[in-house]
Amino acid sequence: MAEGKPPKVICVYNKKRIGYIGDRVLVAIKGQKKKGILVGLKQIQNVKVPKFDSNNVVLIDDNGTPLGTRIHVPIPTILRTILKERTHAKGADYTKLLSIATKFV
Amino acid sequence: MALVIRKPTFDILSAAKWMIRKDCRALSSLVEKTEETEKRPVGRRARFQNPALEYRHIFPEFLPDPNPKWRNSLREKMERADMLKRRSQIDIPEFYVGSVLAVTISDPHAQGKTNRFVGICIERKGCGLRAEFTLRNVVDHQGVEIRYDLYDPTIQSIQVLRLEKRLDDKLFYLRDALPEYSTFPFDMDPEILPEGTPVPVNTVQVKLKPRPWLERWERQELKGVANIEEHLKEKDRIRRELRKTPWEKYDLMKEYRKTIPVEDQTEIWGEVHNQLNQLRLSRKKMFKKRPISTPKPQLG
Amino acid sequence: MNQAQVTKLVSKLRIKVAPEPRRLRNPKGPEGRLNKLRKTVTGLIKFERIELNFNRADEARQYAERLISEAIAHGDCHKPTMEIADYWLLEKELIHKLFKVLVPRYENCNTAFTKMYRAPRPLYSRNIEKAVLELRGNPYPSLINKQYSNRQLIQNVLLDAAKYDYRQAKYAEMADKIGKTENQQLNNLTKKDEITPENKEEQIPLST
Amino acid sequence: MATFNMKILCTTLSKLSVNRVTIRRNAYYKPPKYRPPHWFMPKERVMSEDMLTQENRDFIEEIKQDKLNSQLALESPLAHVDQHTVQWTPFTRRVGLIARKIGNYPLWSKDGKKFQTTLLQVVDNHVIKYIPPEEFNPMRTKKICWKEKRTLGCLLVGSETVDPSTVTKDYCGIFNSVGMLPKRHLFRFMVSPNSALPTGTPLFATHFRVGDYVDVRAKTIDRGFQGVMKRWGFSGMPASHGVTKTHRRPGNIGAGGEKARVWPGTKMPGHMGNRWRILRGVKILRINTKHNILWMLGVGIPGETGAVCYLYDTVLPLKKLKIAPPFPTHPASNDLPLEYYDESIHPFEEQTIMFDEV
Repeated sequence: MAEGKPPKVICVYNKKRIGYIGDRVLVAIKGQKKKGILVGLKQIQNVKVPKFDSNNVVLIDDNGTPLGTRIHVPIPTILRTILKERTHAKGADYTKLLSIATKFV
Repeated sequence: MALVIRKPTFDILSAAKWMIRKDCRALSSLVEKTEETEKRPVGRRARFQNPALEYRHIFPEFLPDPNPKWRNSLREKMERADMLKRRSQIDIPEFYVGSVLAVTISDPHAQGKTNRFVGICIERKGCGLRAEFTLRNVVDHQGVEIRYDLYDPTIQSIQVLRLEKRLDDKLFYLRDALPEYSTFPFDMDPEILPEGTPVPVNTVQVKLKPRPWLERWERQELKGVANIEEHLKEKDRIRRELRKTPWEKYDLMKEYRKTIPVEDQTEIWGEVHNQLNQLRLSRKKMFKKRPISTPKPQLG
Repeated sequence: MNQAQVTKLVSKLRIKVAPEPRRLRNPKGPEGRLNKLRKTVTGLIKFERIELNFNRADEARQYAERLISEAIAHGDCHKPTMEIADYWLLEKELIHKLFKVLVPRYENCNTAFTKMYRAPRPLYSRNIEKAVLELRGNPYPSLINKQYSNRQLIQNVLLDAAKYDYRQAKYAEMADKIGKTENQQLNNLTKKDEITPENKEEQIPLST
Repeated sequence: MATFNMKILCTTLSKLSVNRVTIRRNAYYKPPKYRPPHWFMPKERVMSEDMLTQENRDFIEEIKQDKLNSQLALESPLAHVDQHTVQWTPFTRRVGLIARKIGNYPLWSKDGKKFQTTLLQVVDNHVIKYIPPEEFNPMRTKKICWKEKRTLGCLLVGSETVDPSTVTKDYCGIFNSVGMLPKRHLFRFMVSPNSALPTGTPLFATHFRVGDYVDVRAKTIDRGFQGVMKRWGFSGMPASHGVTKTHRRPGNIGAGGEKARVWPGTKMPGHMGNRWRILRGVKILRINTKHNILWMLGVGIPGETGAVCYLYDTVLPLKKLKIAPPFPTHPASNDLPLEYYDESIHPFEEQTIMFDEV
C-alpha cells in the first residue's frame, strides 16, 4: 500500500462471500481490478492461527504468480497447507507466493 | 396420720425427681458443652488465612466456572485429574498478564515441524482444560497476536522470558498503543529472578495512538494508560459520566456469583496442591545449575 | 466457560442462591434495585424481624447474609468492608450494631444468619405472597413451635419400640455369628489335634 | 280367564321400562388408547413435618444405611449364568443405559485437533424386571411400526437409588417386590427376548465399548416462550433503514386465494424446548470404569447439565454394531483397566505430540 487510497476488496471467491485466510479475492487498487490472496486478517482466528493488526493481501495474477517480488508482512504457516490444497494440477499454482515469503509466524 | 406421712414423702419424692432431672440435665448439658467445644468449627477469619489459597493467583484455571448451571463436582474432579496428568508431561510455568513468554509448538504446517513465537501475554481466560492465553508481538512493523490453549498436547514448551505483572488484568489497549510497547526480540534471553522474590509489578504508563481506537478505553478504569485525556473530546467525557456504574462496586451478590467461595477453594486446593508442589520441586531440581542474570532495564 | 475471579475471597452462603438475580423492576434500573435492597437490609438489621413481599425478602436476605459474612471475615478495621457497610446501612448507628452485636453473635455459627418463612396468605384474594424475614437469635418469641424432644408423640413412641426390636435382632444376630465362629474354631482345633499334638499350647492362648 | 291373564301380562310389561342407553357408535369416534404403562405409580410424596426426636431420626438413617449396604453387597446374578449360551446377531436389540449428563470439556486427537466432548455418568443402573413379549402390550401409537415390535420384550431399568422415605409407598412397592431399594428414574427398554437379564443385575458403562456409536434420547433444554428467530431460525427484519416496529417478527404467514388461511404446522412463536429428542450416531471416545463415565463426541446431546438421558445402540445402518458387543451385558468385574481410550484420542499422560518430517 505504497501510495494513494488503500486497496478495497470487491468480491471474495467463495460460497459465503466472507473472506477467511487463504481466500482468493478481487481487489480494487489504484483504479484497476486485481486478484489477490488474503494472508493476514484482523478477524478472530482459531487457536494457534495468528491474527494481525491490519488485513493483508498479496496481489497475484490469474495463474497464481505474485505481481510483486517481496512480502513485507510475516505469513501464517497454516497458509502453506491451505494453498497446497487449493492448487490443482491444471489450475493456478498458489504456492509460488510462499516461495517469496520472508518470515513465517 | 397416713395422710400426713404421705404428704412429706410426696414432697421428698418430687424434690428427688427434680434433683435427678436437674443433675442429668446438668450432666447432659455438661457433656454437650464439652462436645460443643471440640465440634466448634475454626473461626471464620482463620479460614481466610489458609496458605493454599495463594495458589489461586498462580493456577487460576483450576477454579471451575462459578456458573451454578454447569457446576458438577465429579466432572471438575475428572478435569483436574486430566490437567495434572498433562502438567506432569510439560512444565506450565507461573506467568501473569504482562509477562513475556516464548511458546514452542509442534506445527504440522511449518517446515521444521515446530514453531516458536515470543510475545507479551495480554490476556488469560477460560478455566479447566479450556484455559487459553494470547501472546502479542510486533514482527516487521506488523502487530501479530496468537491464541494458545494452555493444555494443548501439541505445545512443546512454555518459557517465561520476563516474569512480571502490569497494573491492569487485560492489556488489550496495547493494540492501540505505540508499537514500541509490544515489540519483543525473538532471541531475547530469559531474565531469571532470584529465588523467592515477589513478582515485580511493571508500572509503565503506555502512550496511545490518536483516535479512532478499537474500544472506548476512556470508559474502562485503565491504570496502565498515560495519555487518554488528551485524545478525548468534550462529548466523550460527558458520555463517560453517563455510562458510569458506581453502584456495582457495592453489589455483593454480583461479586459472589463471579467467585468460588473459600470453602470450595480450600477443598480444591487441598486435593491438588501436593501434586502441584511435587511437580514444582522436580522441575526446580532440573534447573538448579542455571546462572542468575540480573534483569536488564528494558522499555515496555 | 469464563474464569472465576481471584481478586477477592468470599465465604460460602448457607442459603439457596438462585443462578440469576431478580431484577425488582423500578424506574431507576439496577441502581434503583440496590437502593430498594439497602432500605430492606437496613430495616432487617434494625428491627431483626420484618414482613414484606417474598421476592424482595429473598433478595434482601442474600445481601444481608453477604454483609454479615463480610463483617465477620474482615472485622471493622478493614477499609473496603467499612465502605460496604456504610453503603448498605442507611442509619449509621446500625454499623456499630453490625460489628459489635451481630458479629460476636454469629462468629461461630455454621448455619445461615437469617431465617425466612412464608407468611400465611388470606384466602379469597389475589395479593402477592408475603414472607417474614428475621435474624437468627433475635429477642422475639419464636414463630413456629417445634416439638422436637416430645417423646410422647405417637410416632416417637412407635419408633422407640421399633428401635428396641431392631437392636435386639441385631444383637441376636451378632451373638449367633460369634457362636458360629467359635464352633468353627473348635472343630478345626479338633482337626489339628490329630495332626500335630505337640504345638497345642500356642493355639489355646490364641483362641481364648 | 285368558283375557284376564293377558291384561296382567300387559300391565307387568308396561312397568318394565327399558331406558334407552345410547352408546356413541358413530364411525369416526375411537376411544383413546393412551394409558400409562402398567408399572406407573405416583412417585412424589408430600413431605409432611413429622416431629421426630433426634435419636429416632438417627435410627431411621441407620436403617437406610443398612439396607443400602445390603443392596451394594448383593452379588450380580450374572456371575452364575455363563455368557456364551446366548448368541448375538446384528438383529438382536440389546438393553440400553440411563445416564446423567455431567458437563463437557475438550479432548485432543493424536493429530492435534481439539474435540469438544460431553461427559455422561451411568449412575448405578439395575435391571428391575423383564416382561416377555406376549405379556407386554405397550401403548400403540401410529408412529412405531408394530409388526416388528410385537416380538420385543420390555426390560425395566432403574438408576440412582433414592431415599425410600421421600417416595410414595406404592412406588416403593415396585422395587420391594423385586428386593431392591427405590430408584429415582425408572425406564423401559424394548429388547429382543434372548437379551433378557435377570432382575438385580447391575449395568455399567462398559456395556458399550470405546469407538461404538450410540443414540442418545433426552429432553431438550426448556427455553420457555421464544420468538420465531430463536425458535425457527428466521432472519427477521433489518434494524434500521426505515423499518418500523418489526425487527424480530415472522412477517408473512400465508398466501392468497384458496390458500388464504394459516396452514397447520406454520412456524410461529411458542414454547421452545423441553421436548424428547433423539441424537443418533454419537461416538464414544473414552470410558472411565471406576466412576462409569462415558465421553461422547460433540456437545449436541440434548438436555442441560444434570439432565437424564437414555443410551441405545445406534440404528444408523453405516454405524451399526458389526462385531459382537459384550452380550447381554458386561459382567461386574473389578480387574478392568481404569480408562479405555479410542485409538484416535491422545491420552493426557502421554508425551507431547510430535509431527515428524514427511
